[in-house]
Amino acid sequence: MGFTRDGETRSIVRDVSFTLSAGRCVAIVGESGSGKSVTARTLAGLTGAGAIVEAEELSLGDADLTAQTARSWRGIRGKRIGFIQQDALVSLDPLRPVGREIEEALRLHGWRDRSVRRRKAIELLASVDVPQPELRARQRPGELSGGLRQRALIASAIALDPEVIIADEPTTALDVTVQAQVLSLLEDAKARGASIILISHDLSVVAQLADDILVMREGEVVEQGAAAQVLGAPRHAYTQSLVDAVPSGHTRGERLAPQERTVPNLHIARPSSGVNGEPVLEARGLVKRFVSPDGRLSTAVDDVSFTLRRGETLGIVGESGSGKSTTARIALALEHADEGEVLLLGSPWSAVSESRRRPQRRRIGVVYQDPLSSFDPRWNTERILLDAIPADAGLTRRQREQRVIDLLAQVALPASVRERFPLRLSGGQRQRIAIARALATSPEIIVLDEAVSALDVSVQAQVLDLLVDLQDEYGLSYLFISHDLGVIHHLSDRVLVMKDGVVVEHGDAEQIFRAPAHPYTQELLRALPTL
Amino acid sequence: SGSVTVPSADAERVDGGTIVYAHQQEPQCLFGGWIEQAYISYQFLDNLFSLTEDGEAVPWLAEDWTVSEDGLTYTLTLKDGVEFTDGTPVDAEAVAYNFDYWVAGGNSTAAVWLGGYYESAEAVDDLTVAIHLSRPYPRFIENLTQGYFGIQSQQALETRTDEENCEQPIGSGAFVVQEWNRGENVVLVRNDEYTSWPENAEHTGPAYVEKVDWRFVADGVTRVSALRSGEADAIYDIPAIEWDGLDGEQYELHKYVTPGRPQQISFNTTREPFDDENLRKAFIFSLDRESIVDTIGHGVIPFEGNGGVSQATPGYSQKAADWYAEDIDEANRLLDEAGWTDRDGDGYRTKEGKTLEVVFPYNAGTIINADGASIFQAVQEQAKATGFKVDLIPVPPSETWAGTYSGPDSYDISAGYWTSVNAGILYINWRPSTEDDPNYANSAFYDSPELESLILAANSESDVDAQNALYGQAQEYIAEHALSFGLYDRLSTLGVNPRLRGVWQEHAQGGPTFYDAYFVE
Amino acid sequence: MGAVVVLWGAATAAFLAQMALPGDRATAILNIRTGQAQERTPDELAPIVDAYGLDHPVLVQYLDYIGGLLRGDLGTSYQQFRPVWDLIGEQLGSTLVLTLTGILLAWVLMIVWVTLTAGRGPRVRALGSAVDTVTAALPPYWLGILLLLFFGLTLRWFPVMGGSGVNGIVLPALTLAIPLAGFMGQSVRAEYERALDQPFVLSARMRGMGDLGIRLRHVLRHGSIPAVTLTGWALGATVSGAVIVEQIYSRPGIGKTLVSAVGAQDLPVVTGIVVLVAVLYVVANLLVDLVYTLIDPRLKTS
Amino acid sequence: MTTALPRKPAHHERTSPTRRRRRVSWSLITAIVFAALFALAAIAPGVLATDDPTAQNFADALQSPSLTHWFGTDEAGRDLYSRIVHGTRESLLIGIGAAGIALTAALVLGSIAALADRVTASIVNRIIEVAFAFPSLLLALLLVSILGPSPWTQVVAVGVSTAPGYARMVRGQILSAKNAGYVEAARALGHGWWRILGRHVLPNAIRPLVAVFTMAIGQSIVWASGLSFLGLGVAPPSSEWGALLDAGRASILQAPWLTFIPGLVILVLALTATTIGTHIQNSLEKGR
Ligand SMILES: Nc1ncnc2c1ncn2[C@@H]1O[C@H](COP(=O)(O)OP(=O)(O)OP(=O)(O)O)[C@@H](O)[C@H]1O
Ligand SMILES: Nc1ncnc2c1ncn2[C@@H]1O[C@H](COP(=O)(O)OP(=O)(O)OP(=O)(O)O)[C@@H](O)[C@H]1O
Ligand SMILES: [Mg+2]
Ligand SMILES: [Mg+2]
Repeated sequence: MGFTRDGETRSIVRDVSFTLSAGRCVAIVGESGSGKSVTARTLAGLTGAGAIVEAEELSLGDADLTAQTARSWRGIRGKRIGFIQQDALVSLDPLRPVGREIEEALRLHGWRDRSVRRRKAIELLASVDVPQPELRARQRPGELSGGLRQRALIASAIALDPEVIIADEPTTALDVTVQAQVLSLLEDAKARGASIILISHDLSVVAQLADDILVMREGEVVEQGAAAQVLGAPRHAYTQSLVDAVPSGHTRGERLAPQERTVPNLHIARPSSGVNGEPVLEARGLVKRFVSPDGRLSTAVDDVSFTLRRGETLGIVGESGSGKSTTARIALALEHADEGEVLLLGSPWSAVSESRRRPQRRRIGVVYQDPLSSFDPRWNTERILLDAIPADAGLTRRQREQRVIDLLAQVALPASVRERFPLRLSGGQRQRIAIARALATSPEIIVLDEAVSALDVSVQAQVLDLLVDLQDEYGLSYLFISHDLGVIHHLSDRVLVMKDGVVVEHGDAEQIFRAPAHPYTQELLRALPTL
Repeated sequence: SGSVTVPSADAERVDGGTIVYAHQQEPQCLFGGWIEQAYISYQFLDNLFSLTEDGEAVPWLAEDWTVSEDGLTYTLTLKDGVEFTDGTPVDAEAVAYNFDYWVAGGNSTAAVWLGGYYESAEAVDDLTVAIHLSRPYPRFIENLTQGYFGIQSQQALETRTDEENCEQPIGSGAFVVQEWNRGENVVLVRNDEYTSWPENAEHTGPAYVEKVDWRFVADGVTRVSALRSGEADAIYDIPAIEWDGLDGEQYELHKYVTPGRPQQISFNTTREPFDDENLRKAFIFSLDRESIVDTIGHGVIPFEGNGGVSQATPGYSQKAADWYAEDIDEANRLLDEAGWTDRDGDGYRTKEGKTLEVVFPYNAGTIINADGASIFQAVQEQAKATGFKVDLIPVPPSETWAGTYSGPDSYDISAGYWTSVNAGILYINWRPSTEDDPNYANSAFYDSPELESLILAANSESDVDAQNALYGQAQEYIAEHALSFGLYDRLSTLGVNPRLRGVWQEHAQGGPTFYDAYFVE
Repeated sequence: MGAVVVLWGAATAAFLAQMALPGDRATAILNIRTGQAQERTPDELAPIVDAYGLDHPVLVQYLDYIGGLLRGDLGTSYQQFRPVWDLIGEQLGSTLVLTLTGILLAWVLMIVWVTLTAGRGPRVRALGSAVDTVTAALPPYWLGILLLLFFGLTLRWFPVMGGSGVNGIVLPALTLAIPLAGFMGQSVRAEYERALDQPFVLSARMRGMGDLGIRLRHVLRHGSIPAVTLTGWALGATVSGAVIVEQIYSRPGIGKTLVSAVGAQDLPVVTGIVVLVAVLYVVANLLVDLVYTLIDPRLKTS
Repeated sequence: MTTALPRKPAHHERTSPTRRRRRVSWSLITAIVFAALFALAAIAPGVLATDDPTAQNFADALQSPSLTHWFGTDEAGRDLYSRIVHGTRESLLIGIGAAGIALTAALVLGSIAALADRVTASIVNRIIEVAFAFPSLLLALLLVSILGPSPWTQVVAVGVSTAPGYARMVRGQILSAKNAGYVEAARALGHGWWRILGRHVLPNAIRPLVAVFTMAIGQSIVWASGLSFLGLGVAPPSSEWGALLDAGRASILQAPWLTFIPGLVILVLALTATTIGTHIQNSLEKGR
């Protein structure tokens, strides 16, 4: 199939064939943009405007799906095919109670009686393990946690017991524990006889559920076969690289991406001291409280202390809302702590005035999860980077421009990127520019808040490799925040586990992952799917 | 749009019905000194006298009048048995009270007319009123025919609040104010007990129609459309451009040229440049007023050359009206002679570096309508040819009423009209304006005892022909000294659906009269 | 509290602005009563100055006025001799009916038009927003007269002289509604198209929902939020918008009253109307906040 | 086998970067041509219309549009086309000037309300609220009465009376720009507050106002015609479009072109401005 636009047709997905029988699960994996979602949408007849679909055969049971009209498709969607969309967190109408969304699926397929619908919706919520379903049904997505939202979406997709469930990235952006719950729900459905098409870029998720796997790359299926075979003994090099790119404890110290290591151009003096050098960032007893919407005071960060030493990586891991970002912002002195203090390179940092801090700011850089929003949309890459180069560096205009090129090279981007606007770049490229910006001030410390969470495995692999290289080269210290245990394990020297604002466990990475002391850490590790 | 259906000439009269009449402006009170107030109050207040088409005052509430030898006392005999609609009698006391009421501020325009003459009024007996004047005023009775002099119930005036008297004046007229929905209409209902029709009415007894729905429709296009759509049976003030069209469609059109001061332009004679008579003349010579008015007025608005009174006014002087015609050469000669010989880049004359500038404020949207504004622009453009730079300043209503642009320091020429039944208006407009006794109605601020005595002599002359001759002289004096010049006559126009008959314009001010009106099948 | 400040501020501003008007108030009162525009002698003016206390110091007049306001007394019209309350009360109804009908119609027009044209491919979208722009910039007089000539005179569906009758409201309300619909349409369209792009729309479709259902049940609600803001503004701007319409269709109303009161320097009426409009504005804002939370309950908390 | 599956709007599509490849936009080109014509008419009206805009020719009064008089003539036989061309400067002055004043005032007030310290901000906020609650028509009426009629008065009156609405908008924009991620990123880089304000907050807050500004141009002229309607227009013989629009009003039945054509010109200006404004805004928003 392909898309036509302005008269020219671009083929997006080619030659995809598979058969799915009842009670089985076929998974489609592949990196971002490889055509997974397009394939999934095509199966439900919603490829999009300007789409041309060619199929030798596309059928559901005995129905020929290629012969459906717009109207008859509407009878199939929701009833025979249930679809759990990518971007689950925004796939429910934020203005309507979730119960109504589930009822809507029923209403559209002939359930006329309102009270019956209502009862059924609550049953459905209960069936996907939503606690207090009557209450939840009346709440809007914004009032629900990510996991609950995901489950509500699933409830609406399986409301009419469809024969086929298509789940497009059902667990992306969910915490491990919630991810485990969602996967078990799908498992239940499968057990009840539904066929599942699971789409994910996360091989470990796929491993749990899939019977067969299709690996896609640039619209083509490069490998197809039984799950155990594809994951265990990948035949295609691409599949192999996908498997390799998954960070975990095993991959520590190894390169994730197949690319050659690029030795970045030097502009930072290599520090004399190596790993386990002197402390560069110290936090002592940080406390931060917020007024929550209902007027109560909630403690986002509760007595958090840590020390980051030169050349090491301190990982902070924890579930959503556990206070990771708040801690990072306090460390950056972008947020004022209610109690406690932060020392930067041994001198007071949080306690001094902003004007005293300002000259020091260049020594600590930051990379956010969502780099796009941290770039002024009006600026192109060059301007963003020029703006970050300290004015007192004593460089001429020409030199500054050269420096931009160097910085781009450091993060393995071509100089041609300068002219482009971040919006027009891929996620991986954007994240690299964010890192380049952090490097522009020649910092000693970089705070990375979920800096790779939005990237898919192969791009994530490149960025993680880059971070390791930079650290090796310049002895940078990272405060690395993530909810992804694999990434933390891959990168960190030491780890801080947070829950509800409190540090529940703190110590050497290897040791924590091997023998977690705290029950919460143990639970996290248990929920972690592995290949 | 085609023609309206015209009932045959002998069509039957139907009794009753409601006349929907679309008027332009809504007054703030239903009685007062503004002509719009006079128009409406004429429907429900009776005057003492009514004016005929020939300009003669005939009995209305008053049956007869006599004037004393010295011309200082008028004795009026009232009709017997007439009652106000509140049940009180229309007697001598009530009439005398009305005179005092007007002068005391109850009707400021009536007060202006009486000012300087009126002394007192007394009830001699039930039906006889004596009015004492300080000076002879031969046209006194005629003046009383204007709507400002409608007689109201004394009891109502004395016992009710200002608000009530404003909203629902009590008279003895053919109609009674039923309700006033401000911003929309005034509903007038027939006074079934009506006994006091004027002598020049076409029938006797109560009015034929039951109601008059007197609506306020500010927009001319809307009024014309309402007439065409049949929603309005009669409309006031037909835009000149629509006249021929409506005429062709068989609507009955009425046109009344208001007597009094026409729409004229007077020169501020107290400052440069128009303190110089020759410059005033030069300005008038620059203009081809007749073709301006004919073109912009579509032949409907009459040209008026006379700067004193309009052609509908008794005592009108055609000689004064014809005094000036366009004469560019003469204008240029006078200007050169006065030393305004240089021209600036835009072609305006200058003298010693000063531009020949003429400030001309006009009251946009209130006194001067769109046609008026176009005419002034044409004047501006023609005056430009001889080198006058006329600055037209549209004055917003709030400033207009506050008199901002009416003092001697604020303009060079100004425009305006003033309705009146006779040339007596000359006195109001030309009584000298002096430091001690300013007369701001004298918009030329011209101080001439000669002119004043001419007008005063005319005012006091009881012989009509002699009086007219004197008024004529006064007008010629104004023309000769180029104090003001006429442009066009103020019109009061009506458009009536042919199935409504018997509507006429009263002759004092041209307002519609519905007393005789009736519908035909 | 904020509302009180707004009311006080508006009242004070109105008072001061009136004081700043050039020309003499007493002269204006007298001139309007006679239909003349000229200067007046002190003798002529004395009774009026006396009656309304125009010779008091400005501060005293101001305090009198504010004191009256606090007692709920807006004063008496110089021209109509009536309490300003009565005068406004009488005119307000018709203006409110006009504006509310106008706003309602504007919503209907806007919703229909945006639903028909938003997110439909480049041609239709361009047409849609061009129509928005054009209607938003339509001179009200033009539009009013056109509607009047077409629907009133040619088709005779509605009366030419609307007055305050029931079917007289349609054309005036349309005259207000069409530009407002265009104005709202411009901002709603953007929001609407943004909402059409949201993933939840796709999931509704995946449930088997048709296009119209999605537009009306899901997207519209998201798209309407900017229109609610504009509606609050439109309610407050009632007076300004209504005046031309009131003139053309010869309707009573507060707009006409205000214009003539300004012309007549009828200070109590002008200030009274300003206070009233400020009240309207405050109420409109409260309503808007309420409607916001109805449409988007998330806003309740923030 | 080719089957046409139901065509539905593609949702990835509009947000995907590939979408915005340059295409010749005819509407933009048309808009630019008109803008150039308007500019020419404003700068050198004599080039487009050689006739004297105030020259009257009574014999030619009220001619409907023809080859000699493209837009017809008015009641004094003045050529409407010349009048419109020569009225461009004043009209644009009113349109752009009023929109400019409105937005400048809005920017100043709005930024203070969004950026100043608590007390100042709340005072300014109240001022904006009061001004917003004050009927804009009255504001315009009073201003024209106080300042006297002239194009500049119109500019001020229309500008000032429409400013409060925009001020609220600016405040909202600045508040949201202030909380944007790039502002924090700039802080983290150690940039000073004023630099951030000047380089990030204001430019980004103003960006969405471009379209508003261009829309305000047309609206201002329509507003000015409303003032003419109330007898508060510019002084004759100016042929400012709002005044023309109003002057033709009385003869709309007999000489419809006198009000239609000026109205049309105002609409074209509004469309031109909006088209260009939307384009500028889009290109600012999306980068190149
Ligand atoms: N409606 C459309 N029109 C044109 N191109 C499209 C459309 N939808 C998707 N594409 C393109 O098709 C390609 C495959 O997109 P798809 O969404 O299937 O990727 P994916 O494998 O799901 O990636 P991800 O992991 O990021 O979700 C992408 O290059 C995308 O830009
Ligand atoms: N500005 C704020 N105002 C009020 N509450 C806040 C604010 N910032 C954070 N919080 C609250 O503090 C808690 C911790 O938030 P934080 O962003 O630090 O979590 P996190 O661990 O980074 O989560 P995530 O993984 O979702 O990013 C949350 O409950 C959040 O709602
Ligand atoms: Mg996808
Ligand atoms: Mg976070």
